[in-house]
Amino acid sequence: MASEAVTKGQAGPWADEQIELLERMLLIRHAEARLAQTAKDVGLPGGVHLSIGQEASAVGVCSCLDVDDWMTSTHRGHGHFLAKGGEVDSMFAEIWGKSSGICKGMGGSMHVADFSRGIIGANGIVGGGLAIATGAALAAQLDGKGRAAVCFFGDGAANQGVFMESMNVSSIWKLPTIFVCENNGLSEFTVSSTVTAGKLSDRARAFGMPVEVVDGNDVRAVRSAAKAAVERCRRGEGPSYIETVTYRIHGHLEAEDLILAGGSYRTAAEIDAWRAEDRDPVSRFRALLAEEGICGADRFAELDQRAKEKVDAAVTFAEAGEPADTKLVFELMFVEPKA
Amino acid sequence: MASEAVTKGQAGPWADEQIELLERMLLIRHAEARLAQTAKDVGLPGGVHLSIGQEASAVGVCSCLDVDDWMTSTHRGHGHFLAKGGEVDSMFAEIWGKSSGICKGMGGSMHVADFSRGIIGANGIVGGGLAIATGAALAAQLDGKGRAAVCFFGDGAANQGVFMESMNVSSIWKLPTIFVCENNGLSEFTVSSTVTAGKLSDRARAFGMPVEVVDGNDVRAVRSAAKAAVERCRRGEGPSYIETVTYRIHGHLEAEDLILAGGSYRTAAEIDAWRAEDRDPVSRFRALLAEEGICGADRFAELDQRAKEKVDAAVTFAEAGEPADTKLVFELMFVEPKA
Amino acid sequence: MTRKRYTQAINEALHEEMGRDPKTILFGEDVALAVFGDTRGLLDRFGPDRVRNTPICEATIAGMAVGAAAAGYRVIIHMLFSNFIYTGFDAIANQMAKLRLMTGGQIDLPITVLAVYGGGASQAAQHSDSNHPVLMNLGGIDVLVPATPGDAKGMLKTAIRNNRPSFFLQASGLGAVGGDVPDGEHLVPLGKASVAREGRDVTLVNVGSMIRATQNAAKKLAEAGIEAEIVDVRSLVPLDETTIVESVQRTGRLVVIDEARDMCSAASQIAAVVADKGFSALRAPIRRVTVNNVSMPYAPNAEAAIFPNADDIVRAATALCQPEVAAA
Amino acid sequence: MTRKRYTQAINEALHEEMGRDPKTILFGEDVALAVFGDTRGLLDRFGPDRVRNTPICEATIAGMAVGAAAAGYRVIIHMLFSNFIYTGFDAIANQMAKLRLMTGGQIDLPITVLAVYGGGASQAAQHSDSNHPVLMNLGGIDVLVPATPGDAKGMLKTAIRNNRPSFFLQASGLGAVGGDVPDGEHLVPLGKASVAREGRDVTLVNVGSMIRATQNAAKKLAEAGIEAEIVDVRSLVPLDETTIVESVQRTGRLVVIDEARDMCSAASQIAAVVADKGFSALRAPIRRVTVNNVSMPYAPNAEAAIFPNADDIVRAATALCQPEVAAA
Ligand SMILES: Cc1ncc(C[n+]2csc(CCOP(=O)(O)OP(=O)(O)O)c2C)c(N)n1
Ligand SMILES: Cc1ncc(C[n+]2csc(CCOP(=O)(O)OP(=O)(O)O)c2C)c(N)n1
Ligand SMILES: [Mg+2]
Ligand SMILES: [Mg+2]
Repeated sequence: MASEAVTKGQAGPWADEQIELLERMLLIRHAEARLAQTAKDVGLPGGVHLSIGQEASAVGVCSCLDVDDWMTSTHRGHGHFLAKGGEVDSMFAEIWGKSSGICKGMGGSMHVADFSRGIIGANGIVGGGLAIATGAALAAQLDGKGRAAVCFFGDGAANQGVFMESMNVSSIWKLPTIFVCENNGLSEFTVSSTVTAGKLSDRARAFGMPVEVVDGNDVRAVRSAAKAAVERCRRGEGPSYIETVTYRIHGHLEAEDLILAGGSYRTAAEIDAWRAEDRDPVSRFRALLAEEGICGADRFAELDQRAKEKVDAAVTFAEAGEPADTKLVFELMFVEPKA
Repeated sequence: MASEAVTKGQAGPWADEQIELLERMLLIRHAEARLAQTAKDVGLPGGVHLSIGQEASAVGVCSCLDVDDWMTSTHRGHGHFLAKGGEVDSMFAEIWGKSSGICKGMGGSMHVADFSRGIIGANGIVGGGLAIATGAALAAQLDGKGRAAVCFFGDGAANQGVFMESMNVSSIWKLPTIFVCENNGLSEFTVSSTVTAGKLSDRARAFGMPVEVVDGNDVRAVRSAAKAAVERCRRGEGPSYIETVTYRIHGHLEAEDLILAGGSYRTAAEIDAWRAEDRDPVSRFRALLAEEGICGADRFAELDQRAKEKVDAAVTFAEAGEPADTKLVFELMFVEPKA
Repeated sequence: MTRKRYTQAINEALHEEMGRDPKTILFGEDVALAVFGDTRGLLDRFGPDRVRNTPICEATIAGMAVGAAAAGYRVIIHMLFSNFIYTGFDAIANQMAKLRLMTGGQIDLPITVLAVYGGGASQAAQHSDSNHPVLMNLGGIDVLVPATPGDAKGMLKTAIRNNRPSFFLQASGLGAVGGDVPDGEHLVPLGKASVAREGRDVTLVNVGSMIRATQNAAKKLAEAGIEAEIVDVRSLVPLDETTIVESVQRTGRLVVIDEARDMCSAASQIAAVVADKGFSALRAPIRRVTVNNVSMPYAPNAEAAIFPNADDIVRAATALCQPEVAAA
Repeated sequence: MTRKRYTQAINEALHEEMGRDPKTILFGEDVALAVFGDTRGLLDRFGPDRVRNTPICEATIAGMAVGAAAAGYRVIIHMLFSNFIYTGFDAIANQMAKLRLMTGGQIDLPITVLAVYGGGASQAAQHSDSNHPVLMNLGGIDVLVPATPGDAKGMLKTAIRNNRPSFFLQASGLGAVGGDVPDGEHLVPLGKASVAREGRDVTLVNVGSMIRATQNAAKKLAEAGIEAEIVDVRSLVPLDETTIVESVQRTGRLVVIDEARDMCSAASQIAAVVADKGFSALRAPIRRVTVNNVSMPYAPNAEAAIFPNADDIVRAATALCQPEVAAA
């Protein structure tokens, strides 16, 4: 898209694009807020890790991808899934453990995947997606169709050795891998700066990769960095590293308070600062679009309402689903169930 | 040592030190040449990886270490073992598989270790020593006695993820770890540049570590870089990275020709260039010392002869040893032998 | 005796052993705030030299444990979920398990690795493995699976204090379960199974996490007139073959209950031992109640269907007590 | 039929299968010059897109295999020595073994992993593990241990061609051993054991690398009047329980021979299966000839003492044929 000149304006393709970005962010925000609420009210199976506050990173990057570009995600993967075009219905059904789930209830929150949309999936192993994305990038290179493979990972994951290994292989083979480090300053209950030496971006620079560190709560900034990286992939120019500086508003997982039992790793003031209207990626983008005359209050209310309705419908869909099919486990693992 | 002013001269502490460096390099050279010969003539158990051509790196670094500084090595570890003060007798007995071996015949060439001299040992896993050295550095820090932990590893090992992980931990905790990358341009039968992106030293720089890349065939250059790094360790200033650019003259292992079956990964001309009198670390240092009047032809012949005799004695010692004690395997692994 | 939760028993053992020996250190991811509660309070009490949050880098965590232990420290590391053991597996399988042998015994490796294993809470495949069999096969590493708070405390203290590398595996389903823990210094020897219930008809060998299902099964069996003897194996390496075989000599029948996947499970090992050393006493086939050769699915109903339960055990044991089965 | 060496049979299988399907790719450390000879000639024939030397980074090699397979390629990777599997173990145990289930079957993972296992050549502890048990316990991964050149070729071709992740493990001691390989297209089904020798007195189940010791033992036993039936297991996952149990039903006696450490070995699994499903046929205890729970020492004499050999098998089998043993 960067190659076509898109004229900014209050209507037309540019404005439509902006609205789409906002819609996608709203969907993620409402979906995750609903998950939080459901986890609190009635409980959800397993652990739920929310990316509230990080929507601009997921949407900014994925808005540059085609349906058959590849993407791997993390334990905090709902946003990436929805941003890459995954459906909230089948994601919720998955999290509810239903047969109608995108992974038929076999994976759950930490493993949402949709191969028909290039979504290789979330991953319960910190750093687990790095080498997988690199392998998908190898496949993309061999396909020769200009596909890219995006790998989302956290600042905590950047301390795993596979980060370096995957960057090395991607560089020497000029693979179309895009390493997107979502730097929210936190690794579970540890402040990342206490366990991280130097600047993460310098690690990528050491492999001779183009590097961009952007405000991860500014969806346009993320999108423009991602666009450049995707274009390099399309042209066969090899991997890129993008760091989106952002913050997670919610706990590491929704049951966090129980686990912490009074302990803490951050202050309420810190959370509030990131929650502020002018910092939160959604309200900030909303204000910008209002200011630019692209999306006024009425239009916004309409978009917001539509996102909420989608989420409501997803809950209905998930609740109505059949429980997972137990026999499927054996079928998928090539094993005859024991008598 | 760098803190005391040592006056250069044809006699005195400076000259003694230079002679010692030469002696140590000669011992390694003769020991390994003998291993090559024995492997060819009568065979040795297992695989033997020789560091002929890389002696200056081992000796330059280890000459700066005290007996209770720690050191981990690689599959190519005889030189490091001898440079750190290990005895050629017990090393040969180990390689011969004898009870009198430094590891009682349990480890062999790839696992020579001598804890009484801080030699944690060689390692059959490429990159295996990196985290172990970091752990020893942690112990050294807790001991508070200013000890350092040196980790030798190859340019091939630098592509393993633990390299990054260990540098990260060493940096954040300011551990006295010295990462010594022996860059001989080769990873087994692969030219390292074909599988390595960017400069290895930039990887270390990304962790905010002091970095020095030196001519690894110049023992003085290696020693001076190591000295500075050791002093930083003593002062609690954290880790350092040293890269010694060198070359292995022999094959990856002594049985290489058999394995390659006519294939090759380097030219004879390349080997010859590194074997040249003015590039080979031993002959080059010998010439320098002759030129400086520190070691004339007679003195050299005497040193050379003494090293050879030590090696002869080691062969005698090894050959005379009892075979390994089989029961020891069970004892060391806390297992009752099966009836 | 005081009633305590499993996690609390572990926490006490850690406090006591770190208090006992200043060369005992502990590190791992988030050990300061204690993801599972087991390391709570250690940082405050023993300070940031001896208790350290690490970056996320299991390969280096495990490798550092080897290096620090070889250099004279008594090392405890936390790997969080047992699935993360795989990420650090080279340092475990190639270094920790082998270094003592390879150096001809120049060093001991007093290392204790903590990890939480097992399913039952919809954590899905990457947070639910019961991978003690993988560790058992490595050689040179003790593998401990205590099933009660008392054993957890006593075995952990013994493991930390001895000079062998060991994995202390906590069943995720047992963390909140209470039990009696002896007051004062309490050490449980390793390599000793405990007879948790006596019975003459069939031996149920329990492996770690399955203890409640096993106990419930014994109750149900008793109602049906079958008296089961429960041998709680407690330690898998070293394995107390004697207690197991002796029990089978009394009962003539064996069911082994293990949450691991069946292939090369602890259950299979125990069955193999008895098929050799207890053969003449056997009056019926040896049955294993295990997880099939599959990973844990996420959906609660699917997980429950895979998970071994008391009814599975009852079914297996009951069948063995029917005369026609032995001839089958 | 043509007589070929084991390594050559593997090499042919690789050439044929890569020739057959242009979406088959192969990568690993030094596959160009072929450390073990098995990948020789592939780079020249199929070019640097499809055959690639990687850096030394097993974690990423295994992880890339998962990614490339999920993205539509048929992937072969070489891990060199089986001990290096540990370095890439997370991608194997947490990703390769589980991704198909976790995604609800959205993808197949046609991955074949090559590795050389076992001792016997003084390679010491870090180059001698027989770690098929560790792989068997993961679930979801086929584990193949062919013992002859014919099986090596036929099973490798089948493994590459099917859509399941599998480990094709080559015994280091068998690489130079010759055997008959059928000409033309030769596919051996997985999960089928082969009866390599018929006999009525005792069943010897061979696991991979031990085939020569097992065959020598059978010869020696025959000289002493004991006719051993040899079942060569060939594939461990899937495991052909039927052929094994049927053999024991004929002979009434079982010795399992496996170079793995005993704890949770394939031998223990097979013993457990027979102690369950073949119990009524058993006339004597089940014996395992395995390696103790130790790592391989370096010294040739020490390694030989640890290594299972024909005499160990003969001793075990002979004992089982003595009437007093069954009663012991
Ligand atoms: C291999 C592995 N180690 C540890 C964990 C436990 N864990 C889950 S998330 C997390 C922190 C991840 O931090 P980061 O990568 O920055 O992602 P974020 O949670 O901030 O999005 C940890 C330690 C895990 N899931 N996998
Ligand atoms: C984990 C692991 N992978 C692969 C190997 C096989 N291998 C042994 S040495 C070597 C090359 C090492 O290169 P480098 O680190 O540069 O050391 P050098 O041999 O040049 O001294 C390889 C691939 C191994 N021993 N361990
Ligand atoms: Mg983070
Ligand atoms: Mg090298």
